[in-house]
Amino acid sequence: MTARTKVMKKPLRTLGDQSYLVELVKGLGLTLKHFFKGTQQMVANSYANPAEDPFAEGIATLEYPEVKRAYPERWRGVHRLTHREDGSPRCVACLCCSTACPAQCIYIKPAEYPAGDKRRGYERFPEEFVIDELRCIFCGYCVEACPCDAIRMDTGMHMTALDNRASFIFDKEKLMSIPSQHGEFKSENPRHEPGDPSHPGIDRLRGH
Amino acid sequence: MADVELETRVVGGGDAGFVTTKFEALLAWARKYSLFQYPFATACCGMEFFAAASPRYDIARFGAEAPRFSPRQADVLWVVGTISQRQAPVLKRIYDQMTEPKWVIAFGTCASCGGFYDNYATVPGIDKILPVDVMIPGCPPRPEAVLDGLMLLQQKIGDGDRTTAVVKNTQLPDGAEEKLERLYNIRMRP
Amino acid sequence: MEPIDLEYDDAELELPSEPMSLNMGPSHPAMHGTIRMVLKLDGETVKSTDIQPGYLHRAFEKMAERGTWAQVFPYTDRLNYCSPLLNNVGYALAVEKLLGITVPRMGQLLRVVHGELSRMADHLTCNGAMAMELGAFTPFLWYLKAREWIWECHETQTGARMTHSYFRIGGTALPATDQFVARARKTVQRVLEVVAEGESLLLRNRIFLDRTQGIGVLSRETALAYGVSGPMLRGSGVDYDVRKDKPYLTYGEVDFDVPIGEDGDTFDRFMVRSEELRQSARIIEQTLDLMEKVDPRSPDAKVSVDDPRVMLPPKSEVYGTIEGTINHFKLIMEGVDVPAGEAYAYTEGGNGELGFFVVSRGGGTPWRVRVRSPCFYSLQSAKGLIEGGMLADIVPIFGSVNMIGGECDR
Amino acid sequence: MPRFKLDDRELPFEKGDTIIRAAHRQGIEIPHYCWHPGLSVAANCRMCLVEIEPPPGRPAMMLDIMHWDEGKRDWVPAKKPKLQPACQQEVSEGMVVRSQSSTHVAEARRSVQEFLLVNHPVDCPICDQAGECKLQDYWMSEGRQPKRMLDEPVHKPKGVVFSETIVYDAERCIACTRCIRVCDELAGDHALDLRERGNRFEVVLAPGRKLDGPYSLMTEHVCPVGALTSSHFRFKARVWTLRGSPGVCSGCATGCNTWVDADPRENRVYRLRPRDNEQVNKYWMCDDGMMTYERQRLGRVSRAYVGRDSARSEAAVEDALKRAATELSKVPKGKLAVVLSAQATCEDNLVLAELARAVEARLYLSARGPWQADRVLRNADANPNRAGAVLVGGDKVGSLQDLVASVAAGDVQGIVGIGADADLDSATLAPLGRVGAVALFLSHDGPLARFATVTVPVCSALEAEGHFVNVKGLAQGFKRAALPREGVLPGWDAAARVGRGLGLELSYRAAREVRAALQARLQPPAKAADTTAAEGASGA
Amino acid sequence: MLFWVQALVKVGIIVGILAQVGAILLWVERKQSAMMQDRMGPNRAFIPLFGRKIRAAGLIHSIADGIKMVWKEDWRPPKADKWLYAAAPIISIVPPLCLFAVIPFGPTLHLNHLREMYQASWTAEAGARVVPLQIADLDVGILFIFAVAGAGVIGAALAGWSSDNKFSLLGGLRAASQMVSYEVAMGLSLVGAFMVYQSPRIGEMVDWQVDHVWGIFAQPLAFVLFATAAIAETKRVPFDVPEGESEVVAGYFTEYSGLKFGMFAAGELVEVCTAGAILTTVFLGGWHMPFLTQRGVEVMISAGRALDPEVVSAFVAQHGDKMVGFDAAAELAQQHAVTARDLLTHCGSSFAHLGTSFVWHWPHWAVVAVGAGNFLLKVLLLVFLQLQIRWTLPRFRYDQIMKLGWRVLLPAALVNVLATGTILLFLQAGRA
Amino acid sequence: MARIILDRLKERFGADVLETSSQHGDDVAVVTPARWREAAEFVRTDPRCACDYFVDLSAIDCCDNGDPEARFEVYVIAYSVARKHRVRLKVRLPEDNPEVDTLIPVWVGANWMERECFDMFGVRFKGHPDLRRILLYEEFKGHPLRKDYPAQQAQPLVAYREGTYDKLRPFLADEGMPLDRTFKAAQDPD
Repeated sequence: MTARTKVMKKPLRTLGDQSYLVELVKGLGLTLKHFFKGTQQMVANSYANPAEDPFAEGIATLEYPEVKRAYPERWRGVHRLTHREDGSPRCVACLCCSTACPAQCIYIKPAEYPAGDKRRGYERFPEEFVIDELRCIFCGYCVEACPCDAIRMDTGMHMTALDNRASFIFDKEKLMSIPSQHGEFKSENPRHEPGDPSHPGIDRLRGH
Repeated sequence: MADVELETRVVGGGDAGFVTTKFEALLAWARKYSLFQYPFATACCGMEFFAAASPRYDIARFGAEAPRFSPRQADVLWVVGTISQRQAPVLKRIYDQMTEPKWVIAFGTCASCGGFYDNYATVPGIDKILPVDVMIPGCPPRPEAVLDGLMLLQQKIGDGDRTTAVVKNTQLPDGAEEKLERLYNIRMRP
Repeated sequence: MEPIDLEYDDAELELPSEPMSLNMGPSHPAMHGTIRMVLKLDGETVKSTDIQPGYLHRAFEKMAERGTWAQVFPYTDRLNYCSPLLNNVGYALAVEKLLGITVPRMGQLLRVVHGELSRMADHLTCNGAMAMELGAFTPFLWYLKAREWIWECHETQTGARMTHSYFRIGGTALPATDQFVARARKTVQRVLEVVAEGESLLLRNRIFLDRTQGIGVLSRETALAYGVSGPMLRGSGVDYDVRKDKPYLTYGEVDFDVPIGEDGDTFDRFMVRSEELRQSARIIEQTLDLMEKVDPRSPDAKVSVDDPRVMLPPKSEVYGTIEGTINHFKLIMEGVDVPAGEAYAYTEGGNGELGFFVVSRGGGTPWRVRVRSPCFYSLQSAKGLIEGGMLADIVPIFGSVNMIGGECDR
Repeated sequence: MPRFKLDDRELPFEKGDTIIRAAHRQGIEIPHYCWHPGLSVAANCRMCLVEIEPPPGRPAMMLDIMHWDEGKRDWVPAKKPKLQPACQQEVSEGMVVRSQSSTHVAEARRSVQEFLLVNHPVDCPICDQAGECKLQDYWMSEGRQPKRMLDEPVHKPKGVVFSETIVYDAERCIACTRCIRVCDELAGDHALDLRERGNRFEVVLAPGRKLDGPYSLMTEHVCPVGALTSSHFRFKARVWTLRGSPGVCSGCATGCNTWVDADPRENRVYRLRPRDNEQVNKYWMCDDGMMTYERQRLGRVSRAYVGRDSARSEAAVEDALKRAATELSKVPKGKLAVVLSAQATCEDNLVLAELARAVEARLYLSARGPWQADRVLRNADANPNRAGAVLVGGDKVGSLQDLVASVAAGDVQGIVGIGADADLDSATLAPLGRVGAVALFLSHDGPLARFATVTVPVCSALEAEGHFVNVKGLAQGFKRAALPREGVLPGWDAAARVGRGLGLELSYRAAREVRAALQARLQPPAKAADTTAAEGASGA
Repeated sequence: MLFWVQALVKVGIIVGILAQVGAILLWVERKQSAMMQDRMGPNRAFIPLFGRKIRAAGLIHSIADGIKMVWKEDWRPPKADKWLYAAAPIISIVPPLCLFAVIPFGPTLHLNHLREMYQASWTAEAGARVVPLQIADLDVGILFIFAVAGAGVIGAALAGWSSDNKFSLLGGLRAASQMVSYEVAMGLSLVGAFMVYQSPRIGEMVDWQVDHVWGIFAQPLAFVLFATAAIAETKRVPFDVPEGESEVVAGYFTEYSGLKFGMFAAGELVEVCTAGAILTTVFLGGWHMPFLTQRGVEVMISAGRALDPEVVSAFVAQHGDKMVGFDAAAELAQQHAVTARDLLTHCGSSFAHLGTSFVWHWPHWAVVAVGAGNFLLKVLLLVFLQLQIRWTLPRFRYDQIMKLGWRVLLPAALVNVLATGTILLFLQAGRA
Repeated sequence: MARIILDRLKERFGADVLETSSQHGDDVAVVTPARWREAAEFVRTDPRCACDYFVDLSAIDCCDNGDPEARFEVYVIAYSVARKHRVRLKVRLPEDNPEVDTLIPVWVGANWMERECFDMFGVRFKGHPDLRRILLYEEFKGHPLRKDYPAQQAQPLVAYREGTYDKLRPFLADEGMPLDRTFKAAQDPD
């Protein structure tokens, strides 16, 4: 162990410090260095793209609308709803996400599949699935709470600014139309559903 | 959602309804590239507001760098962060002190709708107390979204129109744009 | 540098004048938007002041009583929004204290690294903002650039730039990514370079020295009685640092110094923060070494406790097995069942002793979550620092107090 | 009282109690699936196994088992005590029972839990029971063991329709047979039975039958897992977002105690459940009673109206109240009739009765007509509070028939009343149309509503709090489950306001004042029993 | 008549340039600070022209600023004094503009010989059409500068007072006291310069510097003092306490909006420019550029041979400290094999390079143009420096500014006067 | 380690120390309201306690214990920088007129904490020089951290604008999720 405490001594003021000028010149030297570096890069149009090299010296500006930074894999962006094989929502309206949501920005109206649907009686689905993206705080709790891998925030899109509060209400269709950062819509949930071909099926007479 | 009406805002000093002249267009052009801002920064979003002004994102590129802490000289009021009930009169007063033309950007979830602070202390969205032109979602919004919001405001100023608008989403993978446009059901601007 | 008016007591020569009362804030640029000061001025000298916080009261403590224990994390992020992960850690430790669980080693190391990165961001913001409010805009923007690196480092790891909600009761939400260690090292190194650059514009600059040295002197005894903590207390010469005095997580294993100031003036507070930046960098370097030493197959390499009562099961189990699903549902529906009791856990936050006093009556909802927010205490002591000084001194003093609205007003 | 020992606690018991019942009486729960306090013992789930220490001097009954030794990494012979089902074992004086404190018991429960979940589908997201499912509760408190069997589970029929209201999912079923016993013992109708054994078991309907009868919803209620679900509640809400408030069923004069489960966010009632009360309904309710919340939603009056028939128009509540006072004040003394309601709470009736007393009006009582009764719970009187209305009104309460007669005789020129129910047909009621001033406080539409010249909306039984006195004379209080619409007043409040408009001294301004006045009026045996406190005993 | 035409043209040129100064400096400041701070700065405003987007590296933003500001709502506090409130911004922008009236921004123009090489004798030519590149060469030029610059304070003080706002009042007070204080230091720091130049006429000051040496070398201390005071006069960081945002919001112009605010802002930038111009004129030789003579560029490359001290003494005795003609000097160097350095040491002249000469004669108009351009360049350099300082330093505290003004600059200026006087006395004594 | 404080307190105050405990390593002593200040003074000045560092002061609403005489628990935490131990002192106050001595003479830092405690819980501190609200505004009625104060009951200072959005469909209720996840009786609403 080295010294436990370290007293931060006040620097001794030299005559140079007291006269303002020396430090002014030094400071100017530093800022001029930055200035010339920046100017040279701007004129030569040779500055590094921070999306590629964030630690580069000189101009560090990401010229946003033209240059974009791919968001990290884990970054939590706009929500999406994953699809099943047949394109219906993976969500079964269990309401876990809306329960876990601290902002209560998720509204789900669960419903049963209509008569004649192969999933009737087995599964439910969200008749309405609405997220108020304005109210959302992007904490990711809904994704964590989803037991079906139905809701995800890996779209790599940030929610854009709008000028109407109603436009932030994303309904089921909109949420389902948004792909992941890699353009996918599928879910990783391997669950066999009673209606799916992969399901072993039931046959009371045949037994199991 | 019949009760959702768009906010009206005054462009060009309030003489709405006359023909847009070249002069008006010039004025709108000038205004959109010279947005002096009053940052009413109260909370966490202030950090991202700094970040948007930081070298990395540099809001100055849009000509909106100059913070004027006197509301008289500011064009756009950034309400950055949670507005508590106690703060509301202050905000209202600042807004009233601003000179025309003026715009308001609600920065972040709290300012836009109260966010997850739906409690006794917080105003559930500043549109409860003053007209808002642009709302930037996110808690806090990342600087890209802030710039989106600013560009949206510039578009609105430039067009002088009051319809719903959406900034073209810039983070979409190829090919998804038309789909989004169709599904957003909102006119995408050129 | 004492105010010129006070040096010569020639008040009787001047015309008697009424003190001017001035409202500073809450929308005043130096007040961070959330503080109002009612000042009584005699010329430029502050005769008395009434500091009124509360403009950012967001009912944190009330909101915490509403959801589950886990749902408090997003709120803690927004307490001290300069260093959200330190708040996360503080709250997690408090609940873990109630639960009587200890996080596996990798989880602890991650908490330390992220916490210290957060602290660096916090101090960068504080020192930068203080310089900015003194008119030095350039170092502030350089610091912001550096902070951006830290945030991006966080972002790849936690999924958000500043409101991470990354830690959980019993561990972290996700393990570290592969590139994290290298990225963190690079980040720390570059940040220190920028800090050195920024400080070279300030630390020997007489204007800056005159503005900060001897301004806002907080004596050791006053600081203690006010409950001031963190860099501000250390600036006053008290070597109280929770990380040293009661090492939590893995702070006992790493080697770092506690910087303390000489007189307790604004400059000392600036210097303490600036040195803490470097000490944080040391801690991070050492902790990253420790992380690399952890055998990835040993139980130490886990980031979360292996207790279904506390941690959500892995997603694969949730999708595939009823046991995992039940576990998941119980934790989502009802939250972590924290046994009745109360505990006060304290950590070294960005601004000092960040204490969470949690009371459970059993069940998944907190009965009371009290946060001992260091700013509130620091701000209280600011009254004494401001009075008698000049109007302009409020700016550096207030900057060095580092009042963070979310934490102060909760 | 004899005592026994459970987990180091001395507990009293009554003779003939089983361990689980003795513990249940003391509010201690021993984990169980198949046992239900109101049903016979089946002892087939094996969840309630407990360890009973042998009496002094007797050797313990031990079983030889093979035990996995982690050190040797092999199975070794071991012994463990023979555990007894607590639901079947009678308690005896001085018996020492170990439940939570026994590792053997814990292991047994863990094994039972694992066994029950071996074939359980991954259905929590879909299952309506999630949140009040015993499988979930006990996994968390007793099991906490990840799955070891990784084979594809046995698949069985799902979504089997037992009746219009009951849907059965065989995969979720744990064969506790509670539903079968409910049918047998409560409804007296052996409509259900168990078929097959082992992991192929299944609950089936008797051939050609439907699960009908007035107590079919009870099968769903007693199901400890999500095997039986009711189509009324199915997929509508999640139980953990609901808040239960203690209520009293307004379906008939039995006054079954209920839990009213409402979502406070939407301010909507989703279901009623029976609330245990040994004196009244034990653990049960009838289907119609459980569906009264639907009735409360239909025909709801939520706005004030002024005028009658074609002249009717919407008005503000305040204006309607004023109008009522003006109209009624023109009625000559003695010509006013006050109509109490057997559907309204004692509080509402009390204030109305006091109003009547103050203006010397005659009292009448409106009520619903009789319905199908049975010998289990259902009473022939379909009104929850006839006894209460009579109690607060005194002996001279006339029937609606009397009112029609008085109107026909010209003795009545003004009516003020609560509720629109009537047990008479519309032709008989027609003379009421001659009365010029009829002020009605309505929560729901009904036969009387069309005679009103002033309609004031008041709280329904789910929105108000008050007391019902059941047919046995037991006054039972209940709490508010949902908030009324803006402007909708409690009935007593509306009555009191109109009374004050008439210049009377009806000083009731807070619910607690009315309640205090009511308490004074309730004589034994109708003294209000605070049954709402019986909160903990609902989960059986 | 010619005089008036000349004056009008010159005023037109100056005002025409200065009118753009606000916008241009705004852009310079934005872009420069951006470069210092590792960012891009404004660059997104554009004018569509021939299907292309003309961005002019962000200069367009300044135009937008100007246009917007003019049509921004003009607001007056209800309790404000109407006339004073309106007058204040005008008062604060006019003086820095007026100051340019006495600044010579180029060598004198001889209209008759525009296309020829300049000959010294032409000055004596009768009826010569001469245009001095200076609007008014007042006898009391430098005093005019003090007087007019001092008027600027009134604007700030009035604005602060008439705004009916406590922050404005504080700002106005600060501005008034600060500017008045620095006026004193500024004035005194120039006294030394007068003594050296022996004239208060600005034109003559420049001539002296052209003849001898730049003022910065003759009066280095005065240069520093005057520069400091001039920056303080502009009320910018580190001297921006009258409008320090973190202290008094926007200071004395807190309540101003629209065009009036624009006038304050522009006034400030014009002041920066003015300060640069005065500094250039008084200390940096005005339009003068090394090696630029009236005939063009003449450069001597040293022969590098040693010079006998006696020869040099003789040379000095012959020529005094007057300008050494190139030819004579070259001849001398060849004769005696002197080095330029030695000659310089002894002559104290700036042009006495000896050796091979490089002479490039220009027509007169080119010389004048280069001179004027040179002046502009120097001003811009100084402006650049001021901006650089503004973005490098933190802000003083109000009392520290006063202390610096009264206790450092003022005594230093006095010392400078004393020292200059003493040295001059000695020199004169030596010469006599 | 800090048992010493509890021992010293018991030694000094005897029966006035109602209860001591050391749950989770936090040492807690409950003292009677009458000797609250004295106990704090003792903890600070006693050389073997020497808790010179003021850590925290707040309250807990214990409305669930059913005892109106002990509804509020006010606690103070003190720490000794030299001896590195800390203690939590508690005092129980009745529902009607909860009042206790101020601790400002002991630790000057208690000033704002007591104001906050008054603001949030309505606990009054005898001898406090400036017992005003601190986080909320003077116009606010009630004490929000009491369990019976509804979290959503806002008391706006600025009138909301006409025609602004309420919570949008289908987000019907502003109240939020239920207080507790298990079934519990609704609060008595009168």
